[in-house]
Parts: sequence; C-alpha cells; structure tokens
Amino acid sequence: MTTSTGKPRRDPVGHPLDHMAQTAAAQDGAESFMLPQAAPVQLVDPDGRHVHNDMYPLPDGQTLLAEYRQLVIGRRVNEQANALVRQGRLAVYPSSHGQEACQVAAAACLQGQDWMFPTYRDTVAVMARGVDPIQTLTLLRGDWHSGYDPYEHKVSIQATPLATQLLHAVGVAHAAKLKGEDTVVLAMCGDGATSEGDFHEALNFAAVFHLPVVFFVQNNQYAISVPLKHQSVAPSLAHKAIGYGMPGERVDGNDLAALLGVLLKGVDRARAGGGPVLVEAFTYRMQSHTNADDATRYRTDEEVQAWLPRDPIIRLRSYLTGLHLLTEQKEEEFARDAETVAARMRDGLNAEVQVDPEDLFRFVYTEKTAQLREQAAKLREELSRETV
Amino acid sequence: MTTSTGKPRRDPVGHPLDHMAQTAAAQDGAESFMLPQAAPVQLVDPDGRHVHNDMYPLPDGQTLLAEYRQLVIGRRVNEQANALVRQGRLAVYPSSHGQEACQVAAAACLQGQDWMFPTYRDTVAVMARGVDPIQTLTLLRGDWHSGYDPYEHKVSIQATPLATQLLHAVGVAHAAKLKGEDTVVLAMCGDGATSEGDFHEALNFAAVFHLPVVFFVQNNQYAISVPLKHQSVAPSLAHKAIGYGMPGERVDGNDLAALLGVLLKGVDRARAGGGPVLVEAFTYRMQSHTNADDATRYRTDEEVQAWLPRDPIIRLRSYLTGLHLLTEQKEEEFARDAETVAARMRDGLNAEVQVDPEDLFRFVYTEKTAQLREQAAKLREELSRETV
Amino acid sequence: MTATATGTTLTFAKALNTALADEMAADQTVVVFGEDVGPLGGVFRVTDGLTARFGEERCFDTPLAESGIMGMAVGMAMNGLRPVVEMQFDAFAYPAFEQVVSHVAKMPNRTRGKVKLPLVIRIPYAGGIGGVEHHCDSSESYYAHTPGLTVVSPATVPDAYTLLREAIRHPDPVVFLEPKKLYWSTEEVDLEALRAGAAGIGRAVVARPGADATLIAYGPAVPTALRAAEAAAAEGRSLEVIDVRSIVPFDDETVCASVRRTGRAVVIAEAPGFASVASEIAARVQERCFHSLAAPVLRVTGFDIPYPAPKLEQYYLPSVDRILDTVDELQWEEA
Amino acid sequence: MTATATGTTLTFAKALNTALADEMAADQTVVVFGEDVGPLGGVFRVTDGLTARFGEERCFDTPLAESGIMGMAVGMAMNGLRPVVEMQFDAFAYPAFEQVVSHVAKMPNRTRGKVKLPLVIRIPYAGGIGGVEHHCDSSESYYAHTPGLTVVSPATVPDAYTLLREAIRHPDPVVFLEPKKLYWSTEEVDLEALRAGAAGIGRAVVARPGADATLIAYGPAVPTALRAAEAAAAEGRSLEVIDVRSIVPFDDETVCASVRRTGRAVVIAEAPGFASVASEIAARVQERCFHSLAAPVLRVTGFDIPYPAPKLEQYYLPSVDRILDTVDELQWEEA
Ligand SMILES: Cc1ncc(C[n+]2csc(CCOP(=O)(O)OP(=O)(O)O)c2C)c(N)n1
Ligand SMILES: Cc1ncc(C[n+]2csc(CCOP(=O)(O)OP(=O)(O)O)c2C)c(N)n1
Ligand SMILES: [Mg+2]
Ligand SMILES: [Mg+2]
Repeated sequence: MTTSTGKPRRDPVGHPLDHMAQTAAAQDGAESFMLPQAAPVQLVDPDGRHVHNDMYPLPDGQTLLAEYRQLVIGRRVNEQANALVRQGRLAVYPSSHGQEACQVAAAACLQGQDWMFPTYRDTVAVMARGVDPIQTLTLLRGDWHSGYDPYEHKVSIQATPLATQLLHAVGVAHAAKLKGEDTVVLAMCGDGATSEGDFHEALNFAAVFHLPVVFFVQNNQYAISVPLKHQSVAPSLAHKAIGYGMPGERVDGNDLAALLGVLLKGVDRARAGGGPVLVEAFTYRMQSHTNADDATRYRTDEEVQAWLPRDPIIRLRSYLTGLHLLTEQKEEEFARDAETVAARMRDGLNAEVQVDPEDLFRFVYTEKTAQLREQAAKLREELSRETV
Repeated sequence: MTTSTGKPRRDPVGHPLDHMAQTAAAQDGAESFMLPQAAPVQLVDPDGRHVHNDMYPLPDGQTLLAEYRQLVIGRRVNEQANALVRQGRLAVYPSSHGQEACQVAAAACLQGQDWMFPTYRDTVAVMARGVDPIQTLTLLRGDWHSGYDPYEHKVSIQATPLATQLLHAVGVAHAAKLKGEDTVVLAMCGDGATSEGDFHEALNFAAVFHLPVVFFVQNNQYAISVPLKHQSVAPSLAHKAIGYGMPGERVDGNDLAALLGVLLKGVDRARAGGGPVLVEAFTYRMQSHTNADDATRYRTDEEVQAWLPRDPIIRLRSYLTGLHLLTEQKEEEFARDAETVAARMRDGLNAEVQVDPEDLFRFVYTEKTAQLREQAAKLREELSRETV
Repeated sequence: MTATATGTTLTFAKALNTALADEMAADQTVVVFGEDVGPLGGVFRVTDGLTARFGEERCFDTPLAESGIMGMAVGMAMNGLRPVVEMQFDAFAYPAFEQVVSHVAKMPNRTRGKVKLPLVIRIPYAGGIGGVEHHCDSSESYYAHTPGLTVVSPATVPDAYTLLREAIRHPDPVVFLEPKKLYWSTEEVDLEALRAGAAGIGRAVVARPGADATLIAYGPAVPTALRAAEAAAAEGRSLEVIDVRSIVPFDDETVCASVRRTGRAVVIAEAPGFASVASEIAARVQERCFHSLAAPVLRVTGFDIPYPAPKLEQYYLPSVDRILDTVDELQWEEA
Repeated sequence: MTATATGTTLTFAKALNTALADEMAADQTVVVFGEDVGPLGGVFRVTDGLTARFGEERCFDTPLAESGIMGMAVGMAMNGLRPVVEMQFDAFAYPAFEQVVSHVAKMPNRTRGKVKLPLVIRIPYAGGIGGVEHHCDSSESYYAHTPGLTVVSPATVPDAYTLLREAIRHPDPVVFLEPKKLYWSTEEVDLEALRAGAAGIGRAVVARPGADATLIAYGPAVPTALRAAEAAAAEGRSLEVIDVRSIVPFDDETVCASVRRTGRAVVIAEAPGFASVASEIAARVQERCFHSLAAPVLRVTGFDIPYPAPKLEQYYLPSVDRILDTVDELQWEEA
C-alpha cells in the first residue's frame, strides 16, 4: 500500500482561530467554484444547434457519432425489455426511456480501470459498459439476484436499496487511493435517492477523504409518483455539493454532448487528484416507474408530451445530420446493430432457464455451515421424494 | 386540524421545462439569500467592543444583562457538575464549559409555547429553559433514562443517539403546523452530528414541508477526538443549508449578543411562516468530551489556551461593565444566584436515591403484557426471598 | 367492493384501506404518510383515495427517506397526532432501524410514560409474490425482539380491518405487518359487525380446531397451515391451526391450551428460522408444556439464507408438503 | 502487559489490541477505521497505538456516520482490502443496519460468491458497566437472525486474541461482539502458543465440565455461568458450562453432546429473551435432545424491557442466584 498517493489527510491541526478567519476569507472563492453554473450546461439544444459554453468545448463529431450509435442501441434495449415484460419473460423493467443520453454518457466517460455503480434503472448504462445483456437481465428475469461478475467489467451490482451503493462506490475509491490505483468511480443515483441519509454520508466521506468519485444524479423529476418539488426545495440538487466542499454542476440530461463534457471533466479532475464532484443531470422519465406502475395517477399526459421534443436522440440526430456525419447509411447500420442486441435479448430470454435449488445454499458463506448443510440435505431429500 | 395554516404543499405541477428555466433564473437570488455571511456574525468582540452589523442590531443592555446572569449560572452549573462527578455523585458529565453563550441563547430565543430539542451536552440550556436541575441530572446520576416531563417546559429528552432528535423536532413542528399552533422548534446538535444521515433527512424534511424549525449546530471543533476538518471540508457547516433550500448563517458562538441576534431572527422568521433556518455557532469545547475522555491525546494545550481570551463570559462582562450596567453589586448578586443553583444541585445529588425495581416493567407499555407481568412477578419473588 | 345480502366482498388490501379511512374519519388526529402514499395511493393501493377524501395534510408523500419518516412520526406523536406510516417494502424499513429501536420502542419507557407514541408502522411484508431481492424479507423477528414494540400480523380479511383499526387506537407503537401475498385475497365480511367487533391485539385464535397436533402460524404462513390441515384431514389426521395474530404481546394461554390438549406442535413461519419468532414460540411452548409433549416442538421455517430470487422461492417457502412431512416426524409411533 | 516465565498478563482489551496489531503486521490489506479509533485509540483503547505504528492510512478516524462507515467498508472489501470497523457502542451500530442486512450479509450470495466481503464489524457490546442508555444493548440476536453473517463473541482473554485474528482472516463478514464488562479483565496467556493456536469460529468449548446439568452461555454471560457452577459445586451439584463462542455458525455437536449426557439445560444470555439467540438455543436443544431431557430447556435472560438505567441494571442482568434458582426448577425430584 503506497502512502505516496494523494495529499496527506492529517496535516498538523492549525490554530482554530486562524481556521475561522481563513474559512471566511476563502469562502468567496470556494462559493463560485463549488456552486453550479446558473443554468444547466447545454452544448446542443433541442433543435440540434451547438450552444457555446466557455467551460465545456463540444466533443468532436466522431466521438458524438459513436455515442449516438449507443443511444440508438439504448433506446432499442428499453423497447425490447418492455416487450419482454409484456410477454412475461421479464418480471418487471424500470425503463430509462428518455434518459438514454445519461446512460450512454455514464459508460462513455469511464476508462477500463474505472468502476461504475449503477441502480436498477441503469440497465442501458451497464450494457453500454460491456456487460452481457442476458447476464444484465438475470435479476429482472428472476433466476438470481445479480447475473454478472462485477469484476469482469468493473460494474457493481444494480443496487435496489436507494443510495446505499454510493457508499460502496466511496469504499472502492478509497481502497483504490490507498493502493495507489489510477481508478475513478462513477456513483449513480436518482433524484429521489438524494433524500436518503446514505447520499449525505457518501458525499461527505468522499469529500473528507478526497476520493476520486463522480456522483452522477439523474434527476428525472420523479421518484415513482413523487415529483421533485416534494423531494427538495433547494435551488438545484447540485447545490448540495458545496455543503460537502465539492463542486456541483448541472447539465441538460437530454444532451449527450453536454453530459460527455461535464462528466469527462469530472472524471479527469478526480483522476488528477482533484477530489469528488456532484453532477446533476436534468432529464425526464418518459415512462412509468416500472411496468407495475401507473403514471397517469400522478402526472398529466401534457407534461409528458412537453418533453417529447427534448428527446436525446432527436437532437443529436439533427446535429450530426447537419454536420453530414450521420448519413442514412449510418442510421441503417446503427439500427441493425440495435436489432442485433435486441435479438440477443429475445433469444436469451426466450430460452428456458434451469435453476438449481442447491444454489440456495451455495453462496451464503464461503463454506457451508453445518446448519446449511443440514438444510440443504433436507431440501434435497424432499425434492428426490417428489420426483420419485 | 386546520387546513388554513401555511401555504398549500401541493399546488398543481407546473410545466417541467418552466421549472428548469425558473430555477436557473431564481438561482442567483437564492444563493445570496441562503449562503451564510462571509464571516461569522459577531456583535461584541473578545475585548467587549460592539461590532457593527447591518443585518443584526445589538440587543438592548437590559436583555444582555439578564442573559449575562444566565451565563454566570451556566458556568457554575458546569463546574458543579464536574465536581459531582469527582465525588462520584454523577457517573459522567459532558460539560459545555466555553459554550455557555450558546446554551443560554438557546433558551433565551424561545417563547413558552416553543419546543427545545437538546443533546446530552445541553444541560445548561435545559436548566436555563426552566427544567429542575435535579430532574435534569437524573440521566447522568443513573436512576432513570430521563428525569423530567418533556411537556412541562416543552423540552424533549436530552438525546444520546446523534442527530436522531432533529427528526423528532421536525415532527413536533410538523404537527404544530398541521394543528395551527404558533410553535417554533429549536433543534440542537453538534458539529459531529452533522455527518449523520438523520441530520440530512431532518433538514430536508423541514425545508420541503416548510416547517418552523431552527437548526442550531454548536460547532465546538471536536466530535470526541475528531477535529472538524476530518468531519467536513465544506467552507462552513452553514453552507449545507442551501442544499436544502434554506438560509444558513454562521455566528460567533462565544458572543451571546450575536447568538441572540441570529437565533431570534431565525425564530421570528420561522414563526412568521418563513420556514426553517440553519445556524452554525463557531465555538470551542474547552474541556474533555466527558470526564471519561482524555483530550491531551488529540489536542495541544496551546490550542486550548488560545481560546481562553475568547471566553463568552469575559467579553460580555467587559461590554456590560463598559456600559455601567454591570456593577460590582450585580456581579455579587449573580454569583449568589449561581451559588443557589449549585447548592441545589449538591443537596439534591447528595441525597440517596431510592430506585424501585418494579419500575423496570412499569412504563414499557401502557398496560403490562402478560409476559412482563410474569417477569415482574418473578423478580418480585426473587427480591422477597433475598430480604427474608 | 361488492355488496351481498350478508356482507361485502373485500380484498385484504381494501379491508386495510377501509380501516384507515374509517379511523381517519373517526379521529382527526390520525395522519398517514410515507413514500407514494398520496396521489398514487401506495404501491399496493392501501392508501388509495385517502388524500382525495381527507386532504393532503392528512395523507401525504414525504421525501424519500425512511429514517426521516420514522423520526418525524415520533415527533408528531409527541405532539398529539397519531401517525400511520408506510414503509414501502420490508427491507426498506431498515434505514429506519435506529429510530425504531432507539426511540419508537424506548421513548415511552424513557420518559416514565410521559411521552406516549401512539403510532403505527405499516410494513408490506414477506414473500411469495415473486418479488426481487429486498422486497420479500420477513423482518418480524427484529421487531419482536425489541422491547417496547407491539407486533401484529393479520392473516384474514376481517383481521386486516379489525387489527389495523385497533393498532391505530392503541396507546403504544405498533409494527403492523401486512403479508404481501394476501393483499389480493378476498373474503366476504360483515363490515358493520367488524366495526362493532372485538379486540385482537394480544390474542391468538384457533383458526381450525383439531385434536392430534397443533400448527402454530402467523401472517402469510396461516393460509399454508390451513391448507396443510385440510390435506392432513383427508389422510385422517386432525390438526389444530392457531393463528397467532399478535406476536407481541404473545398469547401463551391460547397456544399452550391447544398444545397441552394435542401433545404435539409444529411452528410455521416464513422467516429464516435461526433466532426468530419461530424459535421463541418453540422455546416457550416446550418450557410451558413439556410434560404434555409427546415429541419435540418442531419448526417449519425459511432456510437460513437470504430470500431467494423469484424462480427459487418455491423451494424456500414453507409448503404444505414440508409441513406435513414435519408433522410426520412428531414420533407418532410412540403416541 | 507484564511478562512472567510462562506467559504474559493481558487485559481483554489489550488482547484485542494485540490481535489487531499482529494481523495488521501480517497482512498489508487490513485497515482499521471508525469513530475515534485513530489518535485517541478508541473509547476503549482497543485500537491504541495502531495509527502511530501503521500510519494514518491503515488506522484512521471517519466522519461521524455509522452507515457511512459500514457502506465504505463494503466497497473497500470489494476492492481488495480487509476492513475492520469499530461501531463505538452497540446501539450506535443501528444506523448501519440497512448496510449490514441488505449488503454486508447479502453481497457474496447475491453475486454467487464473486464478491467476497472479508470484513469485521467490531462492536463493544452488552451491559454491566453502569453505562447510560444506548451504551449497553445486547444486539446479537439481530445479527444472528440475519443469514450471511458470522457472529462470534469471546468470553476469555485468549479467545479475544484468537477469535479476532481468525475473524480478520475469515473470508466472510464477521460481527465481532466484545463484551464491554470484560475489557478490563485480565488473564495470563502464552501469546506464542496463541499465535500458533487453533480455530474458534464454529466451535463451542466446554468451559467447565460437569455431570448434572448444562449451562449454555456466551460472551458476557460466560463468567456469570462459571460462577454459578462454582457455587452449585459447593452445594453438591455438578454443572457443565458451555461457552458457545460462535453464535453463527452454531456448534450443535458440542452443545447437544453435553445436554444428552446431563439431561438438563439452562441457556443464559443478557439480551431480552423474546425471539433471541437464547430462544434459538432452547428451541434447537429440545428439537435435537428431546428424549434425553429430564426437564424443559429453561432460559435465564434479560427481561423483555429496554436496558435499564445504571442503578437498576443489577436487577436486570442474569445473576448467579437467578441461574441457580432456574437450575433448581429443572425438576430434580423426578430425576
Ligand atoms: C431504501 C429504499 N427505499 C425505498 C425503495 C423503493 N423505491 C424503489 S425506486 C423508488 C424511487 C426512486 O426514485 P429516484 O431515486 O428518483 O430514481 P428513479 O426511479 O427515478 O430512477 C423507490 C421509492 C427502495 N428501493 N429503497
Ligand atoms: C449514532 C451515534 N453514534 C455515536 C455516538 C457516540 N458519541 C457520543 S458523542 C459523540 C461525538 C459527538 O460530537 P458532536 O456532534 O460534535 O457533539 P459534541 O459532543 O461536540 O457536543 C459520539 C461519537 C452516539 N452518541 N450516537
Ligand atoms: Mg427519479
Ligand atoms: Mg462537537
């Protein structure tokens, strides 16, 4: 374990009166640095026009084209998963329809050695990072709690208990720092999850230990049925950052270019030892919370319709078409790629899964306890009697 | 339950795009309003001179004189309690020596119908609010978990599990609002407690429900052995306020005049329906965490000495003496009053307490369960055999 | 809700909803809050229509924070209200654990009864609905082990109504466990009779009389126990089924009277068996009925493993077969 | 630490401290953190000197947030470290309950063993030290009921050393319960022998052999049980004392072998008895040893009340007298 990485945490305790004065003096600088820009960062507007921003240059066209392909695939994944729910192949699916730009950017901003900590809604991001679609969907198909090996692509489990994963992300980053690894961790959650105590504790730990974590909040305006204004009355969720001593930034969550700009800057900063940041993406959950939910109970169709023109795919398509980078041929190619993934999902999920009841006992402990050996034997005997 | 109080929580959901724009527009105003002043508010400096502040006029001399008396009593209470620990009459005492201005101001800013939610360290504040000294010390003497009736003076139990009481404070305020009561709630905690998830949830609930709560953090630079800089790297703890959409303010916690100014303003604002505020008092824990602690293990004597000239009593004495409001005669009178309280503490705690083992079962449920009746009977029988 | 001459056919969820509405109408101080309990009516629709009928100050959504919900409920109860909070799912009550154990359970005792906390913690609870992880935990043992809490779980539609109304009126905090898999079960009930009906907290009931052995169950395990008894009857064995209903306080009298009569007992519960409510029942029955027992008190419980994924839960849950197998182990040859 | 020819006299706390230091020296991946464990050395001084010796990156203070500590430990373990965290007191581990139950206990199973969590949760635990509220909870039943956790509690100075080292090396998460009232107890130990010594997790030991009845205890109750056995011996009754040591996994073999031999058993634990580890032990002993039992398995536990204030704890805690009274109830006249 190297002690050379990062600045030492424990410098000698300064004179507390100095601290009082210093803090007051340093405050103005800190404020402008840590508070988000006045409006969410936008680099491509809904009509596909570039919006100039002093701090964030527009990513180059080829990069955007490659990520546009991921957007198209992401949308198709959401559609296919919804269809598989209707066919009874998936128990439930929390769709990221409308949030695909966030999903794609989350995967795109990371390097191979970095870690992603996704939630149940981040299926598209998980797949975009390279995890096998079928393994990703195991959880929702219902044969096991998590279907992929988190170490293979450095993607943690898709967390269900809200905000809890943010602390795991902090821990992975902390271990990476102590071991001298060049790892950045992307910690993802929704707007609702920012109300949980674990959100608070995670941001504070990351800031105090000066860890390479990018907190990425997809503010899709709803936590199931609860709109943002009943979740928080802060000027924005990014305004929480200064309370931990880290910068906060808002970004148009339907603008893939802006997301890439802001997230990459956060990742670079973290990798360079600059500590954590909080990024709030302003976006919208176009569909119900899951297929089990009925969004008409709590929001109007007009509200949803108003977001249609802001669709992340439309605007990037306009922009790239305007640049003549996106051709009809490319569009067809991307659609085919998306179809390939969808087909893989269909085939994989249409195949019957075999579950092994012995698995119930196999992974609870590294070595089965005497009690579990007994219980497993009992079940085995029971099942053998049944099949007789 | 009136529905007329307060503004309705659920106005119709606005257009989300409007919201995005609005928030950005409103942000600048919000920031200057919610961020703390550049330096902690100070109205009387360590040398006893008035410091002018545009927002906070100096409280009048008679008020300050009356509260100075409370300071003197508070200091005496701390000393007496420490002595009682040495004599084995109290098991332990977390002293507020050095923080007496915060303690006195906490009681002074509230009206009779208001509620105080103190911690284990806020004994002086609890007594200043009118709770009987002996009843206050029952917890630390060890005969019951809490010795006073919280309803008598509207002082909740002195909470031990950190930050948990802040949520109770929010609940009392919420009920008061729903019932149309004219009640403000003072929710107290230390710097360390701001790291707990419950702190976050309490501030957010208070803000979202727009409740009359004044959060009062006594930042005494330490959580047991852990200095503030390992607790938070925010510009100040008051900078957390904006992340909840409430104003934050820093105040010199050794300046009783400034504390009264800032807290009273917060209480008035809350009472007028202005919602919650967060006040951070910058102060210092002059003694060990409790008598069981050994502060020399984690801080230097020089550091402690440097705070001596900032003592809250000294500076108010200088100021009031300068005004000729505080005379030698008054000083003697206050010292006598303090001695009376100390004597009451000594006498009360020197008297042997009788505990009743039956009390173990008496208050767990409103009506004893069959199980507890059995267990109580068993204990009774056991004890009767012993005394035979 | 369909009305017949004798009564009304209600789902379990609707019975709970009716109890909430009736009690809110009867008592102005009852407030309902939690996640998605307002306009949505709760993810199981148990609070459906309450905001519309009683206003958003009586039934409302909170920010997404369970400790916050619980801690705020403590304060509201301190200040004269009767909060009924919903934890969205069993495992999502864990963030509130400190508030429950250190305050909800202890505040009245701590203050020598000066502060009462008449609040209800509703928890959609246990498995059998093919839910993903964290949505199926049987968490009753955590609460039952915590002195100061009252813990109940209805297993029938009438009890859903009666126990919930009683829980809201109860002077002490009640953990109210609603077996999720029963939400959509229906029964014909006479609401007027129920409204006038008798108390349930602290009392177990004989759900099915029998002579040869006693099955002791609560919540989601009760219907399974009843089906097992039905099946056993067909094989000529008469099983008595006790519906515990009230885990704390526990009704030793009813349970022990039955076991003393039958001489044999099996405890059935979905939760992992180790250090559980089922352990407690087995322990106390053998303590109290030792000389009436022809065999040890046995248990049919969940295995000591995390709740399994949907496709495996059938192997985990106490089943009729597993209960009957266990009854067979009660050393009948010696009887 | 005083050295003699045969060994070293250590306090229980120093034995724990030595185990931490030895394991940190042996394994670079071991990190220690929590509240006040750094320069202060922990409120019980169990981590004394570790920061000085191993640096502030191996032993450090965190912000004051238990869920944060636990959640960060999960992540650190995921990324190759072996965190040993301290919860300052038993009741202050409750804010971390969700992390413990929903992740620490379930992560390895959830990932089919891909993610291992070799971490230790040290908890200064239980009462008997005249502590105020929240500083004396016996919380083992919450953890023991949670599948996926390993739960141990040492009752002797050698076990404090051996079990803690083993816990740190254990591949799965261990809840390590340190009876506070034993911290200052001393024993002469041969550290070299201990360092070479045998495993304890999963194994109970006969702490005192006896013939007439078995006392089954763990953690803080073990010394009390031993004193009871001593007193009983003076009255001519020979009691065997089992120190459970490992609550999960539980050593059925050692416990049942003893009870089958003596025919009588009393379980002793400080925690409230209802739905507790003591219930479990009573339940499983009667399940497994029914035909060897001359009397029901009885329990001496804390009452089902919140832990009392210091001046009342003497009435609450299992005492020698209460144990002997209970042994007297084991129907000796029929034997
Ligand atoms: C601790 C916890 N409480 C409650 C839930 C139930 N729940 C699942 S998703 C959800 C809403 C989350 O909203 P948000 O964080 O905005 O994410 P989104 O679903 O919008 O992506 C709730 C309440 C949970 N999973 N975990
Ligand atoms: C939830 C919880 N965790 C840990 C503790 C143990 N503890 C008691 S006081 C304290 C330090 C608190 O520091 P701070 O909030 O700054 O208050 P202060 O003691 O300085 O007044 C700690 C860690 C506790 N009481 N509650
Ligand atoms: Mg959302
Ligand atoms: Mg402090």
